[in-house]
Amino acid sequence: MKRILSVIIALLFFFMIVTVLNSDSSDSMGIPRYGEVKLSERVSAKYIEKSVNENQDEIRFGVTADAETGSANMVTSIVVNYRSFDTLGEVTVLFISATGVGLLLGGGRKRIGSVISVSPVVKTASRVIAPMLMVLGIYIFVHGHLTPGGGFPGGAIMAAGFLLLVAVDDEKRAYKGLKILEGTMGLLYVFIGIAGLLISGSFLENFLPTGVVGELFSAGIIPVVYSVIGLKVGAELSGIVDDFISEGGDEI
Amino acid sequence: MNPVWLIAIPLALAFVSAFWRIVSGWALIIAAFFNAFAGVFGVIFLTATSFSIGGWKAPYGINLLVNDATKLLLPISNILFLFAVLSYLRKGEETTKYSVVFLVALASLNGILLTNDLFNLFVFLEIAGISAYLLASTGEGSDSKVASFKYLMIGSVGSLLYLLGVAILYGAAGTLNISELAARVSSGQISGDVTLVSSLLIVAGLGVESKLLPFNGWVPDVLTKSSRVATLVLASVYPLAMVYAFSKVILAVGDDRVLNLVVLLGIATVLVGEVIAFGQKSLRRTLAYSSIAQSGLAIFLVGIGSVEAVTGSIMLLINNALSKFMLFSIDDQVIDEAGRDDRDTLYGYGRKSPIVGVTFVVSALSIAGMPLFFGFRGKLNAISASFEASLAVPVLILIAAAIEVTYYFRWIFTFFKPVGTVQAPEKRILPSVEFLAFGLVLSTVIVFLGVSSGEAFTMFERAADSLVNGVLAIGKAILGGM
Amino acid sequence: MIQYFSMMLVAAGLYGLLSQKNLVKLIISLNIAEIGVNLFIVSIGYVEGGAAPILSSVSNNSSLLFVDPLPQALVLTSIVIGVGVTALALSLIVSVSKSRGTIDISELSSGGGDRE
Amino acid sequence: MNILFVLAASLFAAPLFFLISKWKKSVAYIAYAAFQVLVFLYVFFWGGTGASYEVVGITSKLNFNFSMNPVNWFFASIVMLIISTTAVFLLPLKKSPVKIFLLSLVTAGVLGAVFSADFLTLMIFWEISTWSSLLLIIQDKEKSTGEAIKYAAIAAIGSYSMLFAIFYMDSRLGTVEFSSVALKIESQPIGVQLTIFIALAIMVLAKMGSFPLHTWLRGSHSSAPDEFSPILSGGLTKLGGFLLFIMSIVFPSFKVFGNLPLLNGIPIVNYGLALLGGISIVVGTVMAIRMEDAKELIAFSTVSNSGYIVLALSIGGTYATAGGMMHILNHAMASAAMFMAIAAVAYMTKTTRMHEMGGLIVKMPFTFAVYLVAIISVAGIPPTSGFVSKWLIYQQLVQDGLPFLAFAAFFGSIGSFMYVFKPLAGIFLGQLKPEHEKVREAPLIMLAPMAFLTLLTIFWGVFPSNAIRSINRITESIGGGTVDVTFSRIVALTGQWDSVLVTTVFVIGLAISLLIFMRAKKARHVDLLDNYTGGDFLYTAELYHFSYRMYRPFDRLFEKWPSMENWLSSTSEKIKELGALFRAVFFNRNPQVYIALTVIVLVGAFWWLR
Repeated sequence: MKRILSVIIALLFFFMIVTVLNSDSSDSMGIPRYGEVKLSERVSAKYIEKSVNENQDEIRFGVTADAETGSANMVTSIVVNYRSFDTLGEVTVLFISATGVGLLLGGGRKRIGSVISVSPVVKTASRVIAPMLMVLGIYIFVHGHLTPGGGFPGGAIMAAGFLLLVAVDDEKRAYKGLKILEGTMGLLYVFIGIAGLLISGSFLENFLPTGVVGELFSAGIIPVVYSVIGLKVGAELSGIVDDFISEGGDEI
Repeated sequence: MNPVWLIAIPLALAFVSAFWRIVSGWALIIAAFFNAFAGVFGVIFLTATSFSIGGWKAPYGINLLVNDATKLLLPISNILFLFAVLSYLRKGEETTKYSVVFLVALASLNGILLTNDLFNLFVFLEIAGISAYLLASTGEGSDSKVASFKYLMIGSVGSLLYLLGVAILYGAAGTLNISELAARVSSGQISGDVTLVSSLLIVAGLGVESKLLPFNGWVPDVLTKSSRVATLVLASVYPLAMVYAFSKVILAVGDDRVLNLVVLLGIATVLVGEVIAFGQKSLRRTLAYSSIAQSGLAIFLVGIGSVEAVTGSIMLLINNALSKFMLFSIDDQVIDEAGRDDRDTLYGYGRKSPIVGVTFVVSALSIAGMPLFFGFRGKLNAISASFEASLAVPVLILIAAAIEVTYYFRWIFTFFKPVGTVQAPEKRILPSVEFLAFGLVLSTVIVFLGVSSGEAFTMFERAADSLVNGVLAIGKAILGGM
Repeated sequence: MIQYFSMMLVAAGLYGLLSQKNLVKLIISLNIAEIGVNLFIVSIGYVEGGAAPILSSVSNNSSLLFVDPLPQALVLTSIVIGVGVTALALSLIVSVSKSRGTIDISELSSGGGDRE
Repeated sequence: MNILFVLAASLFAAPLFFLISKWKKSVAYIAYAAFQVLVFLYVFFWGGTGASYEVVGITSKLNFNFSMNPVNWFFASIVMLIISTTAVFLLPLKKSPVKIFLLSLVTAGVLGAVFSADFLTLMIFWEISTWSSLLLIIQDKEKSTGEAIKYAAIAAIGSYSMLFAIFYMDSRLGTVEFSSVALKIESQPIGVQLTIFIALAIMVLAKMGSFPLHTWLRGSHSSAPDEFSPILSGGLTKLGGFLLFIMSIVFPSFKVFGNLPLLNGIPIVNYGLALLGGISIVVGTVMAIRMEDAKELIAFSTVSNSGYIVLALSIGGTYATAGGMMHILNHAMASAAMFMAIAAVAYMTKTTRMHEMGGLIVKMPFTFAVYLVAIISVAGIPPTSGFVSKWLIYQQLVQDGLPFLAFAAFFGSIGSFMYVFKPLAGIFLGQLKPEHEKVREAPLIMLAPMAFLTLLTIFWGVFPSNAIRSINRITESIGGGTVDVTFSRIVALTGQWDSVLVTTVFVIGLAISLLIFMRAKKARHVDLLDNYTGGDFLYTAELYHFSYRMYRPFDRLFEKWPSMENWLSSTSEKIKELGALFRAVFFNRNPQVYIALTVIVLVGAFWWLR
C-alpha cells in the first residue's frame, strides 16, 4: 500500500513537470525544448562574450588581453568571478557540514580499523600513488581557468589521495594541520573578497591584471581563488573522511 | 558602509575559530557585536540600494539589495542574534563548541536578508539550513538527533524543490536576478505554466523554513527537543529571515494564482497551529505551535499582497521575533529553575519572580494582540487587509485569534495564580542578569511600538512598499536599461 | 528526452524517499533526486551543436556557438552543497544508530517523536 | 484642558502610581482616589461640551476620534461615578502596587472608550480595560484563574467579533465613525447591515454578560478582588450599554431594518436581540435565586439587569430608550453599592458565603441601610430610581404590545424580590454568629462612598425628572423622542407617575410602621443552634441556617433546566480534540508523511490552479 501510494505520488510529480515542459509557449517564454535554447535571451550571452561591464569585441584565445575576466574556461569565469559570492557560500556549506560532522562524530583519537587485511604491495603502491594524486589535484585547480576542472574537483582528487592512504593504513590519521589549512584558506578567500572591496570597490572584485586569455598567469584573482578553494576542499573532505573513521576516545 | 561586511566578518571569524578553538567564543561575541552595531548604524543611513558583488552590474552579477524592508529587519535580527549569543555564552557548559555554527548562521541569515539573486538565496538558505540542522541536534539525548534528521530530510527535499523551481524559472527567463525576474513575470513575458509550477515549487521550498503548513512537520520536534539556546535563534531570528525571504521571492516572482494558495495555506497554518497550541500542557510546546501559527499569519498576508497586508505581515513578523525571544527565554528560566515547564510547575511563578512574570505578560499580550502592545498594531493591519480577500478570511483569522488569546491568557493566569494566599509569600527567584537586560529592552520596545503614534509606523509601510513595488521597480529599470 | 529522463530520476528519488525505511536508503534516494535536478539544470543550458564553453586552441573564438555556461556553474555549486548535506546526514545517522541502535525510520519515529 | 489631556494623564498615571506605591502604598492609593474624583468632577461638569477631537495614530488611514457629546457625557459620568466612589471605598483595603497599576489602566481604558467617536477607538480602549481587568481579577483568590479564563474567552469572542464588524464597516463604508456610519449604513445591502449589527451585538452581549454569553459573570465577579467587583459590574459592563445605545439608536436600527418583517411593529432583528435580553432576565433571575454566595448572586442579578438594558434599548421607542438609559444609571449605582456593601462585610468578616453570616444588622447598620436601598432599587420599588426605569420600560412594552418580553420583565421584577431578600436575610437579619461578635461597622471612608451612592439612588427616585431631562437632552440631540416630565411627574401614554406624591405617602407609611414597631413588644433572642432539648448534636451547622438553600422548593423547579454554564468548557474540549486530530495528521512522527503531504499539496495545487 505504502509503495503503491509512493509510486502514485512520484508519478503525479513527474507528470506535473512533464506537463510544464510540454506546455505550448509560442507566444511567451516557456522552458525551451531540449537543445533549442536561445542564448541571446539569457544573461549567459554576456558571460561568453565577457562584456558584462563594457562591450568587448570578440574574444580570441591567446590574443585578447585585459578582458574584464581573463579566464578561458567560461564556467570558471562564472564560478569564481561573475558569481563568486555563490562559491563563497558553497565553500561555507562544505565548511559548516565538515564542522558539523566533526561535532557530531567527535574528533576522537582512536580510529576504526579496516576489516580486511591489506597486502604490503597495495600499501606500498598506495603510498606512491597518493602523492601523485595530490599533485594531480593541484594541477587541476591551478589550471582551473584554462581547462575543465577547478578547485572542487582538484580538492576532491586530493582528498581521494588521503582516502587511499587511510584505507590501506590502519594507523593513518589526519594531521591537525588540516584544520588550520581549512580555516586559513577560508579566511584567505574572505580576505581576497575584502581586498577587492577595499582596492576596487566591491566585494570579491578582481584587483589583479587579467592578462591574456589562455595563459597560465592570467585571469586575475581566479587562479588564486581556485587554489584557495582547492586546498580548502581537499582539507575539508579529508577532514570529513577522518571524522567518519574516528571511534571516540580522547579528543585530539 | 557596504552591507557585505555583515556577511564577511562573521564568516571570516568562523574560519578563524574553526582551527583556533580558544578564541571561538570571543570571535562569536565580536562578530555578534559588530553585526549588531553595523546592522543599526551602518545600514540605516545608507542611501544606495544596490551593492554589487565582484563589480558586475545588476542582472549579471549577484547584488545585495538594501531597501526599506532590509533596513528595518537587519538591525532587529542582528540585535536579537546578539542577545541570543550573549545568553548562549553565559550558559557556561560547552561554551564554545558550537560557536562556529552560530557564526555561520549569522552570516547566512544576513545573506538571506540582503541578497537579490534567486540562486544565491538558495546557497544562503542551504547554509542557514545546515546550521539549523546542527543547532537542532544540540539537545540532550538522541531525541534531538532524530528531530534534526527529520528536519534535514524535509529541509533537503524543500531545497531540492526550490532549486528545481529556480532552474525552471531560469530556463524560461534566462536570468536569476529577483528584480529582473519580477519585471519579466509581471509583464507577462513568461508562460503561465512555467510561473505557476516554479512558484509552486518555490513556495514548497521556502515554506519548509518559513513553517508553512504542510511543509512544517519538523517544527514542534526541533523547537522542543533542541538545546534551549538553539531554540532562541531558531524561534526568533530564523523566522524573521525566512519569512522575509519568502515574501520577497513570492511577491516578486510568484504567480497570482499561487498567491491564492499562499492565502489558503497560511490560514490553514494559523488555524491548525492555534488549535493544537490550545491543547498543549507544556509551555514550550505551546510556544512551538504558536510560532507556527504566527508564521502562518505573516504568510497569508503576503498572499493577499497589498501594501497594507505586507505592512501587517512585517509588523507581525517583528512582533513575533521580539516576543518569542522573550517567551522562549522565560521558558529557559523556568526549566533552569524547576526542571519542567508544565502548568503545575508554573503555578504562581510570576509571583515568585515578578520580573519574569511581567515580561511574560508583556510578550504574551503582544503576541495575543492586545492594545498598548506592538502586536495589536500588526493585528489591526492584518485584519483590515484580510478584507481584501474573501470574507471568510477575516472570520477564520479572528476565530484563530480568539483561540490564541484564550490560551495565552491561560498561561498568564497560570503564572499569576495566587497560590497559598494565607501563608507568607515564597522566596523571590531572581532571573539571570542577561535576562533582566534583554527582557527590559525588548519589553520597552514592544510597549513603545505599541503606544507610539501612527507617524512612527510609516517605516513599516515604506518597508512593505519596498517589497511590493520596490523590487519590481528595480527590475523594470534593469529591463529598460538592457 | 534528457529532461524527461532527469525528471524520472527525480520521481524515482521521490519514490524512494516515500517508500524506504532505512535511513541510509533515504539519503541515497535524496541523492538520486538531487542528481535528477542537477541533470535537469544542465539540460536547460544545452544548445544544439554547441561546444563546451571553454576557449581553447580548437574553439578559440567567443563568437562560436557554445552551450550555456551558467547552468553548469550552478550545478557545480549544487553538487557541492549536496555533498555537504549528505555528509552531515550520514554523520547524523551514525550518531542516531549509536544511541538508538536502529536506523529504521518507523522504529525511530515510534520511539521518539512528538510526545506529550 | 480637554479630554485628550485627561486621557493621556490617566494613561501615564498608571506607571506613576505604580512607582509611587513601590515607595509608599498609602500615598499612591490616596493619589489614585483623588485623581479618580478629579476626573469624575471634570467629566461631570465639563464633559458635555460637544467638542470633538481627532488624533492621528492607529494605522495609516484610521485615527483616534473622541467627542464630548451628551451621549459620551452621560456614560462617562456614570462610569466615572462608580470608579471614583470605588476608588475612595477601597482605601482601607489591602494595597498592592500591581493592583493600583491595573486599576489606573482600567480608568484610562474606560475613559477612552466612553469618549470615543468611532468604533475602533471604542474597541481599542475597551480592550485595554478588558485585559487590565482580567489581570486584576486574578490578583486575590486562588480559584479566580479558572474563572477568569472564561471571561478571557468570552471577551475574546466579543472583541474579535467587534473587530470584524469594524473592519467590515471600514471596507464597505470607508469609515468607522459613529456619525458617518449612521449616515452611510442605510444605503448598504441588507446582508452587510445585518452582519455588522449581529457582530456588534455579540460584543454587547459578551461584555454586558447577557444570555448566551453570560457564563463568565458568575465566576469573574465572585472571584475578583472585593474592591474591584463594583467597578467590574457597575462600570465595565455598562460599556456594553454604550455600544448598544450607539448601535441601536444612533445607528438607526429601526429605519435600517424597517424593510424586514415586523413583529408587533418591531423589526425582527431588534426583536431577536430583545428576546435574548428577555431570556437573560429570566435566566439571571432564576440562577441568582439559586446562588449561595452573595457575590455570585449579585453577578447573576447583573445578568438579569443587563437583560433589561438590552431589551429596552433594542425595542427602542421613546419610553424604552429613556428607561434603558435610566436603568443603566440605576443598575450601575445599585450593583456598585451592593458589591461595596458585600465587600465591606467581607472586609470585616472575611467571608462572602451567606450561611456563614447573619444578624450583622446590629453590628453594621449603615452597611445594612446601603444594601437595603440598593436592593430596593434593583427590585424596582419606589421611592428609588430603580422603579422609574422599570416603569418606563413597562410603558413601552405595554404600548407596543409585546407579551413575551413583558412577561420576562415582570418575571425578573418579581424574581428579584426573591433573590435580593436572600442576602438581606442571610447576612444582615437573623442571628449573629458567635464568631462575629467582635465585628464592627465598616470604617467611615468605606461608608462615605456607599452613602453617597445610596443618596443618589433615593434622590433620582424622588426626583426622576432631573435624570430624565438629561436623557431627553441626549435623545433630542440624536433626533429621538422625549418623555414629558414636570418637576414631580412623568407622563406616559398609559398613565403618569408622580414620584413626589408617592414618596410623601411612602414616608407617611414608614412613619406609621415605625410607630407600630416602637409600640410593639420587643422580640426575645434565642440562639439558633440551641437544641439542648432536642437531644442531638449538630455536626453540619450550616444546614440549619435558615438562609442556606432558602428557596429550595423554587430551586427544584428549575433543576432540570439545561445549563448554559458548561458550553464554554465543552467547546474547549472540542478544540483540544480537534488539535489532537490535526497533530496526528500534520505533525506525524514520520518525516515521510511530511514529504508525501508536501508533494501532494504541490501536485494538487498545480492541477487546481492551472
